[in-house]
Amino acid sequence: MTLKIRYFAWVREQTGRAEEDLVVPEEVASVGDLIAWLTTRGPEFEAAFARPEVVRAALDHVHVAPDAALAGAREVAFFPPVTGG
Amino acid sequence: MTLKIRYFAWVREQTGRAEEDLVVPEEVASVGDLIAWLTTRGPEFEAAFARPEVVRAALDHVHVAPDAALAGAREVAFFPPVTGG
Amino acid sequence: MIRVQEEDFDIGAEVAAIRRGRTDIGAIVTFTGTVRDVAGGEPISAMTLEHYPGMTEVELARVEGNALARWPLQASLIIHRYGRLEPGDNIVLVVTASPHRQAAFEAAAFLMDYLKTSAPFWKKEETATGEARWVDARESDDTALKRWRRTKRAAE
Amino acid sequence: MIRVQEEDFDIGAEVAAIRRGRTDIGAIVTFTGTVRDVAGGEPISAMTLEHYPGMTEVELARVEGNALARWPLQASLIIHRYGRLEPGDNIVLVVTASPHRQAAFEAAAFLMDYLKTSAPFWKKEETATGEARWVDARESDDTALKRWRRTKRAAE
Repeated sequence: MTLKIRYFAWVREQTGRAEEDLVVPEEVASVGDLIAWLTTRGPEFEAAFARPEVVRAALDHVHVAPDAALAGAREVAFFPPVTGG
Repeated sequence: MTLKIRYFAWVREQTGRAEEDLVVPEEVASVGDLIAWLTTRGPEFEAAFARPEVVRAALDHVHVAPDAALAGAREVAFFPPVTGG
Repeated sequence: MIRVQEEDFDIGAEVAAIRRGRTDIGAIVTFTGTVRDVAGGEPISAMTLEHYPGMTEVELARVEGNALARWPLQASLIIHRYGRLEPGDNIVLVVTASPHRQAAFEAAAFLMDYLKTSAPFWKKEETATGEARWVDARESDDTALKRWRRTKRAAE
Repeated sequence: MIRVQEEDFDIGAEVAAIRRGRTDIGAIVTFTGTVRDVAGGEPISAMTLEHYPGMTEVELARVEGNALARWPLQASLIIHRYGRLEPGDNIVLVVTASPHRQAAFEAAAFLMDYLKTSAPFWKKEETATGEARWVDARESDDTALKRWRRTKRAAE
Protein backbone atom coordinates (compact mmCIF):
# COMPACT_ATOMS: atom_id res chain seq x y z
CA MET A 1 0.00 0.00 0.00
CA THR A 2 1.41 3.40 -1.00
CA LEU A 3 0.42 6.32 1.22
CA LYS A 4 1.19 10.00 1.15
CA ILE A 5 2.13 10.94 4.70
CA ARG A 6 2.07 14.59 5.76
CA TYR A 7 3.39 16.15 8.95
CA PHE A 8 2.48 19.54 10.39
CA ALA A 9 3.70 21.97 13.05
CA TRP A 10 6.09 20.42 15.59
CA VAL A 11 5.45 16.92 14.23
CA ARG A 12 6.86 18.19 10.94
CA GLU A 13 9.80 19.81 12.70
CA GLN A 14 10.60 16.65 14.67
CA THR A 15 10.34 14.24 11.74
CA GLY A 16 12.31 16.70 9.65
CA ARG A 17 9.97 16.47 6.66
CA ALA A 18 6.66 17.96 5.48
CA GLU A 19 5.53 14.97 3.44
CA GLU A 20 6.64 11.72 1.88
CA ASP A 21 5.24 8.85 -0.16
CA LEU A 22 5.71 5.54 1.64
CA VAL A 23 5.07 1.92 0.75
CA VAL A 24 3.54 0.52 3.91
CA PRO A 25 3.46 -3.25 4.75
CA GLU A 26 0.07 -4.95 4.48
CA GLU A 27 -0.05 -5.76 8.21
CA VAL A 28 -0.17 -2.03 8.98
CA ALA A 29 -3.96 -1.83 9.11
CA SER A 30 -4.81 1.13 11.33
CA VAL A 31 -3.55 4.64 12.08
CA GLY A 32 -2.15 3.28 15.35
CA ASP A 33 -0.30 0.52 13.46
CA LEU A 34 1.12 3.16 11.14
CA ILE A 35 2.44 5.22 14.04
CA ALA A 36 4.05 2.11 15.56
CA TRP A 37 5.62 1.24 12.21
CA LEU A 38 6.85 4.82 11.62
CA THR A 39 8.62 4.90 15.00
CA THR A 40 10.79 1.96 13.86
CA ARG A 41 12.18 4.17 11.09
CA GLY A 42 14.48 6.21 13.29
CA PRO A 43 14.91 8.37 16.38
CA GLU A 44 13.28 11.42 14.73
CA PHE A 45 10.02 9.43 14.40
CA GLU A 46 10.37 8.03 17.89
CA ALA A 47 10.67 11.60 19.15
CA ALA A 48 7.73 12.88 17.08
CA PHE A 49 5.42 10.12 18.36
CA ALA A 50 6.88 9.81 21.88
CA ARG A 51 3.59 11.12 23.34
CA PRO A 52 0.97 9.64 21.00
CA GLU A 53 -1.85 11.23 23.03
CA VAL A 54 -0.85 14.68 21.74
CA VAL A 55 -0.59 13.67 18.07
CA ARG A 56 -3.75 13.84 15.98
CA ALA A 57 -4.37 12.12 12.66
CA ALA A 58 -6.45 12.76 9.56
CA LEU A 59 -7.26 10.33 6.74
CA ASP A 60 -7.92 11.98 3.38
CA HIS A 61 -8.65 15.33 5.11
CA VAL A 62 -10.93 13.95 7.83
CA HIS A 63 -10.04 13.76 11.53
CA VAL A 64 -9.88 10.14 12.71
CA ALA A 65 -9.25 8.15 15.90
CA PRO A 66 -6.09 6.01 16.29
CA ASP A 67 -8.01 2.79 15.59
CA ALA A 68 -9.25 4.05 12.18
CA ALA A 69 -8.60 1.58 9.35
CA LEU A 70 -6.16 2.67 6.64
CA ALA A 71 -7.84 0.58 3.93
CA GLY A 72 -8.60 2.77 0.91
CA ALA A 73 -6.87 5.89 2.27
CA ARG A 74 -4.49 7.83 0.05
CA GLU A 75 -3.25 10.52 2.42
CA VAL A 76 -2.52 10.34 6.13
CA ALA A 77 -1.59 13.44 8.13
CA PHE A 78 -0.12 13.74 11.62
CA PHE A 79 -0.23 16.96 13.63
CA PRO A 80 -0.65 18.43 17.13
CA PRO A 81 -4.07 19.52 18.45
CA VAL A 82 -5.15 22.49 16.35
CA THR A 83 -4.67 26.07 17.60
CA GLY A 84 -6.20 28.33 14.95
CA GLY A 85 -8.93 30.95 15.21
CA MET B 1 -46.17 70.08 43.10
CA THR B 2 -45.25 71.03 39.50
CA LEU B 3 -44.27 68.17 37.23
CA LYS B 4 -43.16 67.97 33.64
CA ILE B 5 -45.10 65.11 32.11
CA ARG B 6 -43.93 63.52 28.87
CA TYR B 7 -45.72 61.05 26.62
CA PHE B 8 -44.20 58.81 23.97
CA ALA B 9 -45.30 56.60 21.05
CA TRP B 10 -49.01 55.70 21.13
CA VAL B 11 -49.43 57.18 24.60
CA ARG B 12 -48.39 60.49 23.06
CA GLU B 13 -50.73 60.00 20.12
CA GLN B 14 -53.67 59.16 22.38
CA THR B 15 -53.19 62.01 24.82
CA GLY B 16 -52.59 64.33 21.88
CA ARG B 17 -49.51 65.92 23.41
CA ALA B 18 -45.78 65.24 23.75
CA GLU B 19 -45.30 67.05 27.05
CA GLU B 20 -46.87 69.46 29.50
CA ASP B 21 -46.13 71.10 32.84
CA LEU B 22 -48.83 70.30 35.40
CA VAL B 23 -49.53 71.37 38.95
CA VAL B 24 -50.47 68.15 40.67
CA PRO B 25 -52.48 68.01 43.94
CA GLU B 26 -50.55 67.02 47.08
CA GLU B 27 -52.57 63.80 47.57
CA VAL B 28 -51.17 62.44 44.27
CA ALA B 29 -48.25 60.62 45.88
CA SER B 30 -47.31 57.80 43.51
CA VAL B 31 -47.07 57.12 39.78
CA GLY B 32 -50.29 55.09 40.09
CA ASP B 33 -52.03 58.03 41.77
CA LEU B 34 -50.85 60.28 38.96
CA ILE B 35 -52.29 57.96 36.30
CA ALA B 36 -55.62 57.87 38.16
CA TRP B 37 -55.61 61.65 38.43
CA LEU B 38 -54.69 62.13 34.75
CA THR B 39 -57.59 59.95 33.60
CA THR B 40 -60.01 62.40 35.24
CA ARG B 41 -58.77 65.10 32.86
CA GLY B 42 -60.63 63.86 29.80
CA PRO B 43 -61.44 60.96 27.48
CA GLU B 44 -58.08 61.17 25.70
CA PHE B 45 -56.34 60.34 29.01
CA GLU B 46 -58.90 57.66 29.83
CA ALA B 47 -58.11 56.09 26.45
CA ALA B 48 -54.32 56.36 26.87
CA PHE B 49 -54.40 54.70 30.29
CA ALA B 50 -57.30 52.30 29.62
CA ARG B 51 -54.91 49.33 29.92
CA PRO B 52 -52.47 50.47 32.64
CA GLU B 53 -50.57 47.16 32.41
CA VAL B 54 -49.18 48.17 28.99
CA VAL B 55 -48.11 51.67 30.02
CA ARG B 56 -44.63 52.09 31.50
CA ALA B 57 -43.37 55.00 33.55
CA ALA B 58 -40.05 56.70 34.19
CA LEU B 59 -39.22 59.22 36.91
CA ASP B 60 -36.39 61.58 36.02
CA HIS B 61 -35.14 59.19 33.29
CA VAL B 62 -35.30 56.02 35.39
CA HIS B 63 -37.80 53.19 34.85
CA VAL B 64 -40.10 52.84 37.88
CA ALA B 65 -42.96 50.65 39.10
CA PRO B 66 -46.51 52.06 39.48
CA ASP B 67 -46.15 52.38 43.25
CA ALA B 68 -43.04 54.59 42.99
CA ALA B 69 -43.32 57.80 45.05
CA LEU B 70 -43.41 61.08 43.14
CA ALA B 71 -41.81 63.08 45.97
CA GLY B 72 -38.82 65.02 44.63
CA ALA B 73 -39.39 64.08 40.98
CA ARG B 74 -39.27 66.76 38.30
CA GLU B 75 -40.13 64.77 35.18
CA VAL B 76 -42.52 61.86 34.72
CA ALA B 77 -42.78 60.00 31.41
CA PHE B 78 -45.38 57.53 30.19
CA PHE B 79 -44.80 55.18 27.26
CA PRO B 80 -45.48 51.67 25.92
CA PRO B 81 -43.02 48.81 26.48
CA VAL B 82 -39.88 49.67 24.53
CA THR B 83 -39.23 48.21 21.07
CA GLY B 84 -35.82 49.48 20.01
CA GLY B 85 -32.72 47.59 18.98
CA MET C 1 -19.06 54.68 24.49
CA ILE C 2 -22.61 55.43 23.44
CA ARG C 3 -24.07 57.49 20.63
CA VAL C 4 -27.69 58.26 19.79
CA GLN C 5 -27.97 59.71 16.33
CA GLU C 6 -30.14 60.17 13.28
CA GLU C 7 -27.23 59.63 10.83
CA ASP C 8 -26.06 56.27 9.58
CA PHE C 9 -22.92 54.59 10.94
CA ASP C 10 -20.06 52.69 9.30
CA ILE C 11 -19.27 49.32 10.90
CA GLY C 12 -15.77 49.07 9.46
CA ALA C 13 -14.85 52.61 10.51
CA GLU C 14 -16.17 52.11 14.06
CA VAL C 15 -14.24 48.85 14.51
CA ALA C 16 -11.10 50.48 13.09
CA ALA C 17 -11.46 53.42 15.52
CA ILE C 18 -11.70 51.04 18.47
CA ARG C 19 -8.66 49.05 17.37
CA ARG C 20 -6.46 51.98 16.29
CA GLY C 21 -3.02 51.82 17.88
CA ARG C 22 -3.89 48.81 20.04
CA THR C 23 -2.24 45.40 19.99
CA ASP C 24 -3.76 43.99 23.19
CA ILE C 25 -7.18 43.08 21.75
CA GLY C 26 -7.80 39.46 20.81
CA ALA C 27 -11.49 39.39 19.93
CA ILE C 28 -13.92 41.92 18.47
CA VAL C 29 -17.62 41.18 18.15
CA THR C 30 -20.05 43.43 16.31
CA PHE C 31 -23.80 43.21 16.20
CA THR C 32 -25.70 45.21 13.61
CA GLY C 33 -29.47 45.41 13.70
CA THR C 34 -31.10 46.33 10.40
CA VAL C 35 -34.60 47.14 9.18
CA ARG C 36 -36.28 44.08 7.66
CA ASP C 37 -38.71 44.37 4.77
CA VAL C 38 -41.34 42.29 6.54
CA ALA C 39 -42.90 42.42 9.99
CA GLY C 40 -45.46 39.96 11.26
CA GLY C 41 -45.61 38.42 7.79
CA GLU C 42 -46.52 41.71 6.11
CA PRO C 43 -44.26 43.81 3.88
CA ILE C 44 -43.23 47.12 5.38
CA SER C 45 -41.98 50.13 3.45
CA ALA C 46 -40.40 52.12 6.29
CA MET C 47 -40.27 52.57 10.04
CA THR C 48 -39.86 55.50 12.35
CA LEU C 49 -37.92 55.19 15.59
CA GLU C 50 -39.04 57.55 18.31
CA HIS C 51 -36.95 57.85 21.47
CA TYR C 52 -36.78 59.72 24.75
CA PRO C 53 -33.85 62.15 24.49
CA GLY C 54 -32.13 62.39 27.84
CA MET C 55 -33.37 59.06 29.14
CA THR C 56 -32.01 57.12 26.15
CA GLU C 57 -28.46 58.19 26.91
CA VAL C 58 -28.90 57.38 30.62
CA GLU C 59 -30.24 53.90 29.84
CA LEU C 60 -27.61 53.02 27.25
CA ALA C 61 -24.81 54.19 29.57
CA ARG C 62 -26.28 52.11 32.40
CA VAL C 63 -26.51 49.02 30.19
CA GLU C 64 -22.94 49.52 28.99
CA GLY C 65 -21.75 50.00 32.58
CA ASN C 66 -23.35 46.69 33.56
CA ALA C 67 -21.51 44.91 30.74
CA LEU C 68 -18.20 46.54 31.67
CA ALA C 69 -18.67 45.44 35.27
CA ARG C 70 -19.38 41.87 34.24
CA TRP C 71 -16.89 41.10 31.45
CA PRO C 72 -13.23 42.06 30.95
CA LEU C 73 -13.87 44.39 28.03
CA GLN C 74 -11.17 46.58 26.52
CA ALA C 75 -13.72 48.66 24.64
CA SER C 76 -17.43 48.80 23.97
CA LEU C 77 -19.64 50.88 21.76
CA ILE C 78 -23.38 51.27 21.34
CA ILE C 79 -24.79 53.38 18.50
CA HIS C 80 -28.57 53.59 18.19
CA ARG C 81 -30.30 55.52 15.44
CA TYR C 82 -33.68 57.27 15.54
CA GLY C 83 -35.89 58.82 12.88
CA ARG C 84 -37.24 57.38 9.66
CA LEU C 85 -35.53 54.27 8.30
CA GLU C 86 -36.13 52.02 5.32
CA PRO C 87 -35.65 48.28 4.81
CA GLY C 88 -31.95 47.46 4.72
CA ASP C 89 -31.00 50.51 6.81
CA ASN C 90 -28.92 50.21 9.97
CA ILE C 91 -30.72 50.60 13.30
CA VAL C 92 -28.21 49.70 15.98
CA LEU C 93 -24.53 48.80 16.31
CA VAL C 94 -22.89 47.13 19.29
CA VAL C 95 -19.14 46.49 19.36
CA THR C 96 -17.22 44.72 22.12
CA ALA C 97 -13.48 44.08 22.35
CA SER C 98 -11.77 41.75 24.79
CA PRO C 99 -8.66 39.60 25.08
CA HIS C 100 -10.97 36.55 24.89
CA ARG C 101 -13.70 35.61 22.46
CA GLN C 102 -16.27 34.35 24.93
CA ALA C 103 -16.31 37.63 26.86
CA ALA C 104 -16.71 39.60 23.63
CA PHE C 105 -19.57 37.37 22.42
CA GLU C 106 -21.41 37.30 25.74
CA ALA C 107 -21.09 41.01 26.39
CA ALA C 108 -22.40 41.88 22.90
CA ALA C 109 -25.41 39.56 23.31
CA PHE C 110 -26.02 40.97 26.80
CA LEU C 111 -25.90 44.57 25.54
CA MET C 112 -28.42 43.80 22.81
CA ASP C 113 -30.78 41.91 25.15
CA TYR C 114 -30.68 44.73 27.69
CA LEU C 115 -31.08 47.62 25.32
CA LYS C 116 -33.95 45.81 23.57
CA THR C 117 -35.86 45.72 26.85
CA SER C 118 -34.79 48.95 28.56
CA ALA C 119 -33.67 51.62 26.10
CA PRO C 120 -36.62 53.99 25.46
CA PHE C 121 -37.10 53.51 21.72
CA TRP C 122 -40.37 52.79 19.96
CA LYS C 123 -40.82 51.59 16.41
CA LYS C 124 -43.70 52.59 14.19
CA GLU C 125 -43.90 50.57 10.99
CA GLU C 126 -45.46 51.69 7.72
CA THR C 127 -46.95 49.06 5.47
CA ALA C 128 -46.88 49.32 1.69
CA THR C 129 -50.49 50.55 1.78
CA GLY C 130 -49.47 53.53 3.91
CA GLU C 131 -50.92 52.17 7.15
CA ALA C 132 -48.75 52.87 10.21
CA ARG C 133 -48.74 50.89 13.44
CA TRP C 134 -46.68 50.77 16.61
CA VAL C 135 -44.67 47.60 17.08
CA ASP C 136 -45.65 45.52 20.11
CA ALA C 137 -42.94 44.53 22.57
CA ARG C 138 -41.99 40.90 22.08
CA GLU C 139 -42.20 38.39 24.85
CA SER C 140 -39.09 36.67 23.43
CA ASP C 141 -37.09 39.79 24.31
CA ASP C 142 -38.08 39.45 27.96
CA THR C 143 -37.16 35.77 27.82
CA ALA C 144 -33.77 36.61 26.30
CA LEU C 145 -33.14 39.04 29.14
CA LYS C 146 -33.95 36.53 31.86
CA ARG C 147 -31.06 34.23 30.98
CA TRP C 148 -28.59 36.87 32.20
CA ARG C 149 -30.44 37.08 35.50
CA ARG C 150 -30.33 33.30 35.87
CA THR C 151 -26.63 33.23 35.07
CA LYS C 152 -25.99 35.88 37.67
CA ARG C 153 -27.86 34.05 40.40
CA ALA C 154 -26.10 30.80 39.57
CA ALA C 155 -22.71 32.48 39.89
CA GLU C 156 -23.47 34.01 43.26
CA MET D 1 -18.77 30.97 2.16
CA ILE D 2 -15.23 30.18 3.24
CA ARG D 3 -11.87 31.68 2.32
CA VAL D 4 -8.38 30.67 3.40
CA GLN D 5 -5.88 33.34 2.51
CA GLU D 6 -2.58 34.99 3.34
CA GLU D 7 -3.89 38.52 2.62
CA ASP D 8 -5.69 40.69 5.12
CA PHE D 9 -9.47 41.18 5.03
CA ASP D 10 -11.73 44.22 5.47
CA ILE D 11 -14.57 43.71 7.94
CA GLY D 12 -16.69 46.58 6.63
CA ALA D 13 -16.30 45.48 3.00
CA GLU D 14 -17.18 41.85 3.82
CA VAL D 15 -20.31 42.86 5.73
CA ALA D 16 -21.32 45.24 2.93
CA ALA D 17 -20.88 42.46 0.33
CA ILE D 18 -23.15 40.14 2.33
CA ARG D 19 -25.84 42.81 2.73
CA ARG D 20 -25.70 44.25 -0.78
CA GLY D 21 -29.15 44.41 -2.38
CA ARG D 22 -30.83 42.61 0.51
CA THR D 23 -33.59 43.96 2.74
CA ASP D 24 -34.56 40.70 4.47
CA ILE D 25 -31.69 40.59 6.98
CA GLY D 26 -32.39 41.73 10.53
CA ALA D 27 -29.19 40.88 12.37
CA ILE D 28 -25.53 40.66 11.39
CA VAL D 29 -22.88 39.43 13.82
CA THR D 30 -19.17 39.58 13.11
CA PHE D 31 -16.35 38.04 15.06
CA THR D 32 -12.79 39.15 14.38
CA GLY D 33 -9.88 37.36 15.99
CA THR D 34 -6.67 39.38 16.16
CA VAL D 35 -3.06 38.77 17.19
CA ARG D 36 -2.43 39.86 20.79
CA ASP D 37 0.89 41.26 21.89
CA VAL D 38 1.13 38.88 24.83
CA ALA D 39 0.76 35.14 25.20
CA GLY D 40 1.01 33.28 28.49
CA GLY D 41 2.07 36.51 30.16
CA GLU D 42 5.02 37.03 27.81
CA PRO D 43 5.29 39.67 25.08
CA ILE D 44 5.28 38.26 21.56
CA SER D 45 6.57 40.03 18.46
CA ALA D 46 4.93 37.90 15.76
CA MET D 47 3.26 34.59 15.05
CA THR D 48 3.17 32.24 12.09
CA LEU D 49 0.03 30.32 11.22
CA GLU D 50 0.66 27.03 9.47
CA HIS D 51 -2.28 25.15 7.99
CA TYR D 52 -3.12 22.02 6.03
CA PRO D 53 -4.16 23.13 2.53
CA GLY D 54 -6.95 20.92 1.28
CA MET D 55 -8.10 19.79 4.70
CA THR D 56 -8.59 23.34 5.99
CA GLU D 57 -11.18 24.07 3.31
CA VAL D 58 -12.94 20.74 3.97
CA GLU D 59 -13.11 21.41 7.72
CA LEU D 60 -14.29 25.02 7.44
CA ALA D 61 -16.98 24.02 4.94
CA ARG D 62 -18.11 21.22 7.25
CA VAL D 63 -18.28 23.58 10.24
CA GLU D 64 -20.21 26.14 8.20
CA GLY D 65 -22.59 23.44 6.97
CA ASN D 66 -23.31 22.40 10.56
CA ALA D 67 -24.18 26.00 11.46
CA LEU D 68 -26.41 26.39 8.39
CA ALA D 69 -28.23 23.17 9.33
CA ARG D 70 -28.80 24.38 12.86
CA TRP D 71 -29.73 28.05 12.58
CA PRO D 72 -31.86 29.97 10.05
CA LEU D 73 -28.96 31.87 8.53
CA GLN D 74 -29.32 34.03 5.44
CA ALA D 75 -25.57 34.21 4.94
CA SER D 76 -22.37 33.13 6.61
CA LEU D 77 -18.71 33.74 5.96
CA ILE D 78 -15.50 32.37 7.42
CA ILE D 79 -12.16 33.90 6.43
CA HIS D 80 -9.04 32.45 8.03
CA ARG D 81 -5.56 33.78 7.33
CA TYR D 82 -2.26 31.90 7.40
CA GLY D 83 1.37 32.99 7.27
CA ARG D 84 3.27 35.48 9.40
CA LEU D 85 1.22 37.94 11.43
CA GLU D 86 2.09 40.67 13.89
CA PRO D 87 0.29 41.94 17.01
CA GLY D 88 -2.86 43.82 16.00
CA ASP D 89 -3.20 41.90 12.72
CA ASN D 90 -6.41 40.10 11.77
CA ILE D 91 -6.44 36.28 12.03
CA VAL D 92 -10.00 35.21 11.45
CA LEU D 93 -13.35 36.70 10.50
CA VAL D 94 -16.74 35.09 10.98
CA VAL D 95 -19.93 36.79 9.77
CA THR D 96 -23.47 35.52 10.23
CA ALA D 97 -26.72 37.08 9.01
CA SER D 98 -30.21 36.09 10.08
CA PRO D 99 -33.67 37.58 10.49
CA HIS D 100 -33.19 37.23 14.27
CA ARG D 101 -30.38 38.30 16.54
CA GLN D 102 -30.14 35.19 18.70
CA ALA D 103 -29.56 32.93 15.69
CA ALA D 104 -26.84 35.26 14.38
CA PHE D 105 -25.10 35.41 17.77
CA GLU D 106 -25.29 31.70 18.47
CA ALA D 107 -24.17 30.65 15.00
CA ALA D 108 -21.16 32.98 15.11
CA ALA D 109 -20.09 31.67 18.53
CA PHE D 110 -20.64 28.09 17.33
CA LEU D 111 -18.54 28.66 14.19
CA MET D 112 -15.68 30.06 16.26
CA ASP D 113 -15.82 27.27 18.85
CA TYR D 114 -15.84 24.61 16.15
CA LEU D 115 -13.13 26.04 13.98
CA LYS D 116 -10.93 26.60 17.04
CA THR D 117 -11.05 22.88 17.79
CA SER D 118 -11.23 21.33 14.32
CA ALA D 119 -9.74 23.56 11.60
CA PRO D 120 -6.14 22.41 10.95
CA PHE D 121 -4.22 25.56 11.88
CA TRP D 122 -1.22 25.76 14.18
CA LYS D 123 0.25 28.89 15.70
CA LYS D 124 3.92 29.40 16.34
CA GLU D 125 4.70 32.45 18.43
CA GLU D 126 7.91 34.45 18.42
CA THR D 127 8.94 36.21 21.60
CA ALA D 128 10.78 39.53 21.62
CA THR D 129 14.03 37.61 22.26
CA GLY D 130 13.58 35.69 19.00
CA GLU D 131 12.55 32.44 20.63
CA ALA D 132 9.78 30.60 18.75
CA ARG D 133 7.35 28.08 20.25
CA TRP D 134 4.26 26.24 19.14
CA VAL D 135 1.09 27.26 20.95
CA ASP D 136 -0.54 24.52 23.04
CA ALA D 137 -4.20 23.73 22.46
CA ARG D 138 -6.31 25.20 25.23
CA GLU D 139 -8.57 23.07 27.36
CA SER D 140 -11.04 25.98 27.51
CA ASP D 141 -11.59 25.60 23.76
CA ASP D 142 -12.71 21.99 24.27
CA THR D 143 -14.98 23.14 27.09
CA ALA D 144 -16.47 25.86 24.85
CA LEU D 145 -17.20 23.23 22.23
CA LYS D 146 -18.99 20.90 24.63
CA ARG D 147 -21.79 23.34 25.32
CA TRP D 148 -23.05 22.92 21.75
CA ARG D 149 -23.10 19.14 22.19
CA ARG D 150 -25.03 19.48 25.43
CA THR D 151 -27.51 21.83 23.77
CA LYS D 152 -28.01 19.38 20.95
CA ARG D 153 -28.65 16.42 23.23
CA ALA D 154 -31.09 18.45 25.30
CA ALA D 155 -33.03 19.37 22.16
CA GLU D 156 -33.25 15.81 20.92
